[in-house]
Amino acid sequence: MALLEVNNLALSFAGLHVIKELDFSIEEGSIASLIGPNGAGKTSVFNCLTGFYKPTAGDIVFNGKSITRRKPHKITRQGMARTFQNLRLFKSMTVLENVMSGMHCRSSAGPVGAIFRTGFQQKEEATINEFSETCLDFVGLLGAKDRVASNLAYGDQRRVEWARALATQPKLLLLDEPAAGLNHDEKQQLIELINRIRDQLNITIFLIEHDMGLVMKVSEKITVIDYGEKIAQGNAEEIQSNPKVIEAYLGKEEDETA
Amino acid sequence: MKKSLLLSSLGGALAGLLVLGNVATSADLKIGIMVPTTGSEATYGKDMENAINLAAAEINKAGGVLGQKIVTMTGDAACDPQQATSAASKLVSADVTAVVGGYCSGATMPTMKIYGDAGIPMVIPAANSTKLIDINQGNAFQINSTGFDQVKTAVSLFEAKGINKLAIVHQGDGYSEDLAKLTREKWTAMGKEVVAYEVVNKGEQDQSALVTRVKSKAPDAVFWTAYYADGAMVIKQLRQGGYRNLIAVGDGSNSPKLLEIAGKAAEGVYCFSNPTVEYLPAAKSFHANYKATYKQDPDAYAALSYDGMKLMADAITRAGSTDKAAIIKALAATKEFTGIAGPISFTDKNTLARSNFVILVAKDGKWILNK
Amino acid sequence: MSIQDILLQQLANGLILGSFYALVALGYTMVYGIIKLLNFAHGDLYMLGSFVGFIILSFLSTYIGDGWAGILCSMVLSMIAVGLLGVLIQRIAYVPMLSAPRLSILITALAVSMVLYNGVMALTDGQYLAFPTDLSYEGFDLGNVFITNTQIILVGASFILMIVLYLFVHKTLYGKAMRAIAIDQDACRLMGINVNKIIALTFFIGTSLAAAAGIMAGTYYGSIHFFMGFVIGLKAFTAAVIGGIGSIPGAMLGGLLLGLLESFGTQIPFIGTEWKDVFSFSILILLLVFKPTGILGKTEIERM
Amino acid sequence: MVNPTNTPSTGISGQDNPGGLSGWLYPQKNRMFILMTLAVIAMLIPLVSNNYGLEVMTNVWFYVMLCLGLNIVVGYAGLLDLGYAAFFAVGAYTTGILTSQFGVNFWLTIPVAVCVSACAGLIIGGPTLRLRSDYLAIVTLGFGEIVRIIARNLEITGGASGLIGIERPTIFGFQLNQIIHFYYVFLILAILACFVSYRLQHSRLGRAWQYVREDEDAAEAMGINRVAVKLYAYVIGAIFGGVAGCFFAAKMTAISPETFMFQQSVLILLGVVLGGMGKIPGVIIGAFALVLFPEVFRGLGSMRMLVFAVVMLIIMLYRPEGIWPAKKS
Repeated sequence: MALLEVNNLALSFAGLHVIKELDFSIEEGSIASLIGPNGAGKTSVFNCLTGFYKPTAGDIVFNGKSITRRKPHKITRQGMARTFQNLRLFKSMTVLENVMSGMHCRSSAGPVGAIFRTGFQQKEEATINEFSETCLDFVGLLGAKDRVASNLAYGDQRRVEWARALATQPKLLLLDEPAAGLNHDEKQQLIELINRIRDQLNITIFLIEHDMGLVMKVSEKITVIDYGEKIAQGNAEEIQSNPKVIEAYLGKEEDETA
Repeated sequence: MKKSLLLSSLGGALAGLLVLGNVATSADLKIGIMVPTTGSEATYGKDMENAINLAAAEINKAGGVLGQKIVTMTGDAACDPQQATSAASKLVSADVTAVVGGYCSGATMPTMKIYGDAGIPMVIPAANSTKLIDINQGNAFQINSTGFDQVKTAVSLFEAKGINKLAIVHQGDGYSEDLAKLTREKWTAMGKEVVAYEVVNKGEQDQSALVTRVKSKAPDAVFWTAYYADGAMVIKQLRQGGYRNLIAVGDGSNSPKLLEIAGKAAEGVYCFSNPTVEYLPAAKSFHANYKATYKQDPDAYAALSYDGMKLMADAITRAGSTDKAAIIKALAATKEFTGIAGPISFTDKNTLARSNFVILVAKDGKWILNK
Repeated sequence: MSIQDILLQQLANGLILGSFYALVALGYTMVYGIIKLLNFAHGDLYMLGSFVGFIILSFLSTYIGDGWAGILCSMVLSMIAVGLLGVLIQRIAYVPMLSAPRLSILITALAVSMVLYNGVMALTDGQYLAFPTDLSYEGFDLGNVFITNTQIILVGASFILMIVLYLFVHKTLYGKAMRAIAIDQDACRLMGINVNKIIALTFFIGTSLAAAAGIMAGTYYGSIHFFMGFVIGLKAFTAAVIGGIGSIPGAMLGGLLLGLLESFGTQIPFIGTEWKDVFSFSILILLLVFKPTGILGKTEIERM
Repeated sequence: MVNPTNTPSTGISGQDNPGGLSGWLYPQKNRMFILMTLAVIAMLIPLVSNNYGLEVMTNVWFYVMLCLGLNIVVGYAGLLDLGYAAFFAVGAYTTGILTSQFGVNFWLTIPVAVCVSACAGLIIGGPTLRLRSDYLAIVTLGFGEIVRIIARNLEITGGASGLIGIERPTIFGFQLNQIIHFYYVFLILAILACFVSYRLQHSRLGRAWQYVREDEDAAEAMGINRVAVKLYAYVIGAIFGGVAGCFFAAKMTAISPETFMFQQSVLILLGVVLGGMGKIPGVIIGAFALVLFPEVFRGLGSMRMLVFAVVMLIIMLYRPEGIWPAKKS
């Protein structure tokens, strides 16, 4: 059974159709990608999946349950985590505190617990700490846990965002252009990390990416959209030889030179 | 190093604070003045302070009280209950023998408890909400006629003018609401009609809604129970809106400013007033002295404030000591003390036995005594 | 007075109140539209407008009298002076804050408002000042309904100002630049538009409209004081929201609508004058909750 | 005072250990020492102070509580609340009405006031917390005015004159009626407020406030229900204000709508901003400045608020984090 199923998804605002009748699905345990030229609507798809945009029509089924029109925090709680295209760390907080945010939806102590420091609350705090450190360790940043997030190098900040997403204990991890701004070595580490997350943590991965080399290397299934419409789907080889895809990308280049 | 700096600066701040409360520790007779010297009512407050200080200076010139010189100390009530309590505590802490003051009723109320608990005799020259009577612990004496007296004066004017339908407008503060309520009670008890009972917000410029409402009820008279500043705007807009019948204002509106702001709209407006200096034959020399000392004319509560200080000095002399309880007793026993604003005696509730309200009327941009 | 009379009278009252609201609301909406800043100090600039007008008129009245000519002169001068002050405030207080968190900008705007408000309070000792003009009450007496010439002139003047503004924004290059900046500042910069200059111009126009309203209010109501800007600032903001914040016709419409709404609202028997502000604030809150985009505002991407 | 503005930023080259004053202030051991010293000084003040000093200091503790309450909303959750005096009013009037008109024991009115102010927080917060922050500021301002006008217009609240003759509370048969009694009551309240603020700040909820304040979208993507988290801030802040209001009513014995004007809300906000939003010691310093400044510089008269306003503007422009040094560079 597919972990995520998107049927007839459509999104429009102010009369502009950003996504049109999009269908695709992601198998549990796979690494899938969504590609398309600039402005094709990829991030909008992510925003619909994670509840940031309210789709105009269509249905999103995640882990057997419809999550269409659910609020973002509920979707996260159901096991879908995301990273952002432009880093969205809590800049003035420490790396560890950043990662702890992911544990919020897996814990429950309220104000009363906080004021009286009940046994339950203390135990929960310890768990939050411990698991967050585990996540940081997984991405190799445990040593930097007490540093302020904005003081880290760009590549490290990206990894903090990953650790934060992992701390939500997701089933599906959505990565919005994870390789943007990374150098060659960092990209290699990224590929390795993506594979480790899938293999060791058994988390399904869905990513948007511009770096075709990386996409082709990691993805098992690729969906291509242009102007909000699906134009192709398949594995790396199929996509690379698909005339529609080539046209879409070349067309884009024309636009750029124009 | 830094630690000691931090602590010492904290300590310094505290020490400064504590010293503040301990100014003036001579053998003089210390009298507290509690008036608003900051805030929106500061002009009145400073005027009262001036008048009280003038009285004190005159008393000192004549040899003081029981051989002691009077030293005054002002606490700023700012017309705000919180600041007033702190001002009252300041005066009590400075160990004043008595207090003259109280302008805003709302700010005076919470201080009554502080003075009452300390047993300090108090003469209130201006604040006159009837609620002050209920919480008086017996140590405070109001020498401004209370709302009850003003209502009596107002009603007598309305009756004389053959008014039947009355509209009352107040400003949503303790003083003007109190006066408005008392007037309504009295007027309806007389079997007459209050056709409109309205509130305006302080400082609000547009009163068209009020004007239309009042006009639609076609009252024979409109009674504005609040202060001059907003009163002027209300009068102006009532006239602009085509209201032609009688308008009367309470003592809070007794100010030349009202006439200045309202312009010709104010012609013929009646005003109930406590006796102000220009209408008091006995106050001629006071007026001259005040003007000579402070280079300005005394305002509405100057005469009463001056009387307040004089009365207090008189009571202390009669008590023969600076014992607070004795002074209170002497104050209560005051019989026809001749102040420049009229004779003072007290009822058993420590309010003025005889009303001293007068009626003024605006003519050619000036208030004149209504005959 | 019959019901019809009351309604007619309140229509007239509502129009004049509404045109003051509209003039002040325009400044809110223009500034908000262009840099997304809620200028808390805007109501105080209205207040300042009338004080500057007061000073100029007191000075001018010995030369050209305190009639309409004097009022017009002082209005123009005060609009320029206060408009420049608006630009100065923007330069000193708002420009350094543009990249700061929203909370900081809001508090800064509040602080500016407090400085102006308390500054005038300190200067005037908290006193009400009589505006140095005393216009006649002549006008039309339609039975029980009374409309003065002053009212007609003031409503006319504010409509003229609004029409001029509308034409400026829609027909001139500067106006086009303003609208473009509201949509995308960076793109405008790339297109060679002097963004800072246009923002300053927006502040100037918005502020001078508030100043114009301030002088008109001084003329009409006859007295001015340091806190006259607080309530009208709030009401004008409400008006801007009713119309759809960021929309210029919206602010005009919202202003008039709120003026009329208040005027009629206060005549409802059980809502006395004492509940008037509760009435308008409730409208504001309900509106913000249920239709934050207002009547003419653009809808944004619907977020969950 | 020690001036921390000159302390250079020490965050260069990835070093996060702040030096200077903030470096000294933050280690646990030093902090405990300061706290204990300050608490002892506060306890001993009545031995050396006269009533006026006590009155002023009581006012300081009172504002510490109010400012800490507002700090939860503004400092922790990053929501601008311009109507905080409304919650304070709700508490004061609840106690005022229940004791003076229904003869309820003062101590019983506190839980009622907690419930009522929490409800008020829910009522205004619930529907409006989704709004943009600037809209929220205006809504809270409007709410503050509505509460004050209602208090002014109703019979049960005593109208414009307010309520008088509110009973002073007794505890084990001992009546609190001297300023020294109230000094200790308010000192204890202030200490409690600090304690609760501290515990909340360093908890799951406290972190959630900070996440939402820094980046709402990212916080939501991390599974944080931003509306619920903000609502918590709102309601807890309201309770602080409400409880402070109860004791205020008991101390003053008379309350009137004038105390709960917009200026009051601004004053409390000023205290929060002055010392440093979100920092407990900063807010305490802010409250001190708020109360002591006007007492010490009474000569300034009507310039007082102007000076406050200018200081607030300067702080926002040049040191938005407030007087108290930041913990992290």
